[in-house]
Amino acid sequence: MPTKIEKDSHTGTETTGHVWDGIRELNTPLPKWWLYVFLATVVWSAGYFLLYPSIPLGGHYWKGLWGYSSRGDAMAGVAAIHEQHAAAMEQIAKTPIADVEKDPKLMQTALVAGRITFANNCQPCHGQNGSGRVGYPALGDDVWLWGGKLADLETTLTHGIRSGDPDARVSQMPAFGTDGTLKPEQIQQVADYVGIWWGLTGKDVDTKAGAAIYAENCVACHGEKGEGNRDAGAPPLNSKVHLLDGTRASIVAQVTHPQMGVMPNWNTRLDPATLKSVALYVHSLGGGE
Amino acid sequence: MQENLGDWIVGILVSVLGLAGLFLWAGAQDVEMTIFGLALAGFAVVFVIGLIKRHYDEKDTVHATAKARVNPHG
Amino acid sequence: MFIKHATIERNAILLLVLALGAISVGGLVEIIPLFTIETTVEHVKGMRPYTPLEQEGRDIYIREGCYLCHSQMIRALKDEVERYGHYSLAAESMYDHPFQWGSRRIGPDLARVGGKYSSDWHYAHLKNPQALVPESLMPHYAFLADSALSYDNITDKLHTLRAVGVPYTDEQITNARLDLETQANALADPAALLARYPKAVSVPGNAKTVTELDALVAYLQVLGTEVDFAGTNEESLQQ
Amino acid sequence: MASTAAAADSGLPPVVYNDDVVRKFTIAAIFWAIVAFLVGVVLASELAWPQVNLGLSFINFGRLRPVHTSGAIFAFGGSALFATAFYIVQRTCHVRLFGGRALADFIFWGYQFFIVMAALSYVLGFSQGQEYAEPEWHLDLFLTVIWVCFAIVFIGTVMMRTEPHIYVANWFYMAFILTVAVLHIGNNIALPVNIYTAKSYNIFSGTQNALVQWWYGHNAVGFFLTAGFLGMMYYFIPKAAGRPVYSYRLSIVHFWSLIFMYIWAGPHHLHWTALPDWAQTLGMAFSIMLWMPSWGGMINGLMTLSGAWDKLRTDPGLRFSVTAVGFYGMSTFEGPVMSIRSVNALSHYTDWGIGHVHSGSLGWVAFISFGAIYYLVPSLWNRSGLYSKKLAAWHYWIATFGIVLYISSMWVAGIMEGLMWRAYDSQGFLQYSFLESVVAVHPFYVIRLLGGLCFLSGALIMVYNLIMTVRSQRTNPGIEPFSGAMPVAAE
Repeated sequence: MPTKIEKDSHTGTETTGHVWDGIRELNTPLPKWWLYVFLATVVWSAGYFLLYPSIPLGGHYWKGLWGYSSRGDAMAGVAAIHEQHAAAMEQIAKTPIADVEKDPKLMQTALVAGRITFANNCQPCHGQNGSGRVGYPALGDDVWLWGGKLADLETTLTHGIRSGDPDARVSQMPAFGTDGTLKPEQIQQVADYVGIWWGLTGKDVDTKAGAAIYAENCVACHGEKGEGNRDAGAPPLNSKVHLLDGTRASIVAQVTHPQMGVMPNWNTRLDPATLKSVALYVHSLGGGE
Repeated sequence: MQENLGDWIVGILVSVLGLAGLFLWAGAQDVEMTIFGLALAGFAVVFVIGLIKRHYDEKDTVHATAKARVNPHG
Repeated sequence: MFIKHATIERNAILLLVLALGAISVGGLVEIIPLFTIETTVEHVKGMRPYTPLEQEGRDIYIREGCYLCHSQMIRALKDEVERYGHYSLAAESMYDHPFQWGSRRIGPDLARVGGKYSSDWHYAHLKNPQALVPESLMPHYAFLADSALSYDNITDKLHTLRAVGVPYTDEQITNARLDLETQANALADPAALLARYPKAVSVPGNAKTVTELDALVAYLQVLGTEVDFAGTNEESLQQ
Repeated sequence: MASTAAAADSGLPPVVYNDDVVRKFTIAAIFWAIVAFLVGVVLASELAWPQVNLGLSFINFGRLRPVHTSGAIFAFGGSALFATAFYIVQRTCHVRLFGGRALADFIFWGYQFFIVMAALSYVLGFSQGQEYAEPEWHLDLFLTVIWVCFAIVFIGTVMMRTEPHIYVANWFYMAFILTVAVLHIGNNIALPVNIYTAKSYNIFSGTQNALVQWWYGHNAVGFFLTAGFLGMMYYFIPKAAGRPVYSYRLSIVHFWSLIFMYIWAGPHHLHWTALPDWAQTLGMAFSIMLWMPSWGGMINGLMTLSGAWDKLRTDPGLRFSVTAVGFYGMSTFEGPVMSIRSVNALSHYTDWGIGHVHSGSLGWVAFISFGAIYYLVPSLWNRSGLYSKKLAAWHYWIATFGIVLYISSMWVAGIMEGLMWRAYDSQGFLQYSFLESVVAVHPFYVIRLLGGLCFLSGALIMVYNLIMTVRSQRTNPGIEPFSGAMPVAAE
């Protein structure tokens, strides 16, 4: 247990005199710069505590001399950044959507706002640039379920489809298979008939029975030539652009027990001007009417 | 002697843990508890056997050394 | 000072006691006031405990480690408020045991994902994210659709949650199984469920069994939808 | 199985140390290092190409990430801490480990049992859902038993010491053991659904739960990954360098200021969240005040080398230790910077955090452990030196290159994400969708994977080198003597 204080030959500093498994310690004073920087951070912190909400005191806390609040700050930040387009967006909100298109300056703002809003909110279903997914219609083509005019788009975006919003677009396709209206072989026959439009059914297949079933059950909504009916929300069937994956099995499944898509009503998340902007953006993707 | 006392304390502690493992295994309502209970019991058994084995191994060594001292050629 | 320190470093117990003192101060000063300062959790309308199905879904969310890629915390920053919606309140996670604010956004924030997409979308997306979002890094969760939800101990779960402070009523606990099955069945009458848990979203599910995917979708669909922001203003939300 | 050390210059009688448990923990540390790095590489691949998980639920990112984080922190880091704590405390107290062999063995096997059970429970899908505290209640209780035993053995040994003063390394180890116990218990107070299920619910919720979690989480960094490894540094650097510790006074001041201030820093993980502003302020300010206390350790580590810098050329272990201290200094500067609220607004939730964590964990924790392991293995197995210093040098350079790739790619990715999320165009609309930021960082995820692969390869070289070291003859005249090796004594 030697407690002999020695002088280190290299640094000239004294040791503390203790040895642990051969390890000694020098009695070097604290580096000055270290101490000063440390004290500076302490002083800085004290000042920071004074200015900002900091020390808790029982049921309260010190609010700080600057009255800072991160939440207030964030909302002020939103307001400040909105300032840049507030006038334009207000104008868009007031202007009927068809007239926005005629004002190039407004239209430019609307397209910028629409693009980013679409990318952040709509793209997960409808794909990049509205390219569409199975079950989620493409928005860049000419086929529309509920109308491709600007006002139609605005309505769909605002209230959604089967969203629960009182003004939502709603249509209902009966479950012909599960409710027993059609027998499985009848569904196969009607699939043969619809398959003609989709290029699935060969010319040699007899589709007379299918045509008869179609005439009896489907015409009312989907039309004689499968042209669909927007008022009833019945998609056109005579197009190769459609919601399903394009197989015969998908027709059978849809007739048996239909999948009916839901689009949220965006009026709870987006303001009217932004909704208009998205409608204008979607309209510009290539399919707008 | 002190080593022996430590062996006893740890042996008992691990046995208690092993017993708890058995109870958890018996009552287990999900796969995690089943695995954990069983593994804990198994761990305890193996660990305690290891303790006992080492105890006798050491005894043997002591015997052998003692013998060797008595009869260095045998 | 250094002479005194020699006393400390010669006495292990003294060293430990002083160290315990040193490490206790910060924790106590920061943690205790969160319980004593009354404005910490904002007073807002609409917060309710999770429905049994949502709670089961939340347990699956935790089980699958969703929190490692998704935050549930819209920070009070202007870009986040614009991207994801109103900044998150402390009140919105007051029934969350544990909280799921996350620490990394490999995927987007989910604090207000409830109602943003249709339930059908969530089913399809969870089963195969890349089918809908080709650039996504998310794993496939199709196996949740094939796993029947095990909810034998749902009553125990609600009891436990009540013990840690979630205000489940006796009625809610008694009807836990019924509520769970109702919410997982789009054809069932949700009136009683909605009376007990306003805004609960029924998920389509399949008619035969309640799957883990049903529970997870029910949970995702409630996120961020409970608080009624109409009645709040900036001042009422100051912590 | 135990070696004695002639206390070279103390004149004390030799003591038979319990090095058996140290050897076991050293092997475990090396094994878990490889496992943790390997899982890290798998996860990095899954983020670069999500299909790598092969659709298997149990290796999905969400279930595997806790295996990586716990594997690196608790399995690798923890085993390295146990090994070095037991090695150092016996030698600096000059007394055999307190509590007997059975207790030491129980700590070793119990801890390994805990690790395996925890990893298994994660892939099976049992998790508390709190980072770095994923094990469920039953495993938490089991770990508590192990930890109490660890505390008894370590503190018992310190109390039986023959040197009147407690060495600074042991202050850090004691603070680490004590604080980790407090944190572990505090953050894991949970109520199981019932005693026969693993599922439990934490008693805290929401904001309070968030603060308790990051009080725990940040101080897992502060006490597990910093205080514990500083203890390691305070032994192996002066030992390998053969120089006295630079400043005893600095040791005192930085020890007390470090442990006092670290505890406050947790809220900087919760900036801008629903945690009240006052708590965020405290977290930020104390993180900044923590800068110099952290650097006290760096100064003491680096300055101890004055007069022995030449040893870096010849001693690969020391080179790892010293580089580790460099990374420690860098991370403990980066940390306070990231805790500034305006910086945090950019960095939080991005890969910058991942980069920061890895400059600490790969650069500091792993490197200081490698330094200790390169020292320990020849010492514990009574070999005159490493099998090959050249291989150790290869390990060093490959691993360093890997870290550079890793952290630089994560800096770029993180800052890019942060900037894209907040970018506004000239009209004041957000400029990018979230998805665009996901696409943008892909190349950096591939670079990160390469960095991880380098680090893993380096560690595999180490494993080969160490195996060959242990298999070599006790005295190998072809290899120059290891600079810091203990005097070899008969068993």
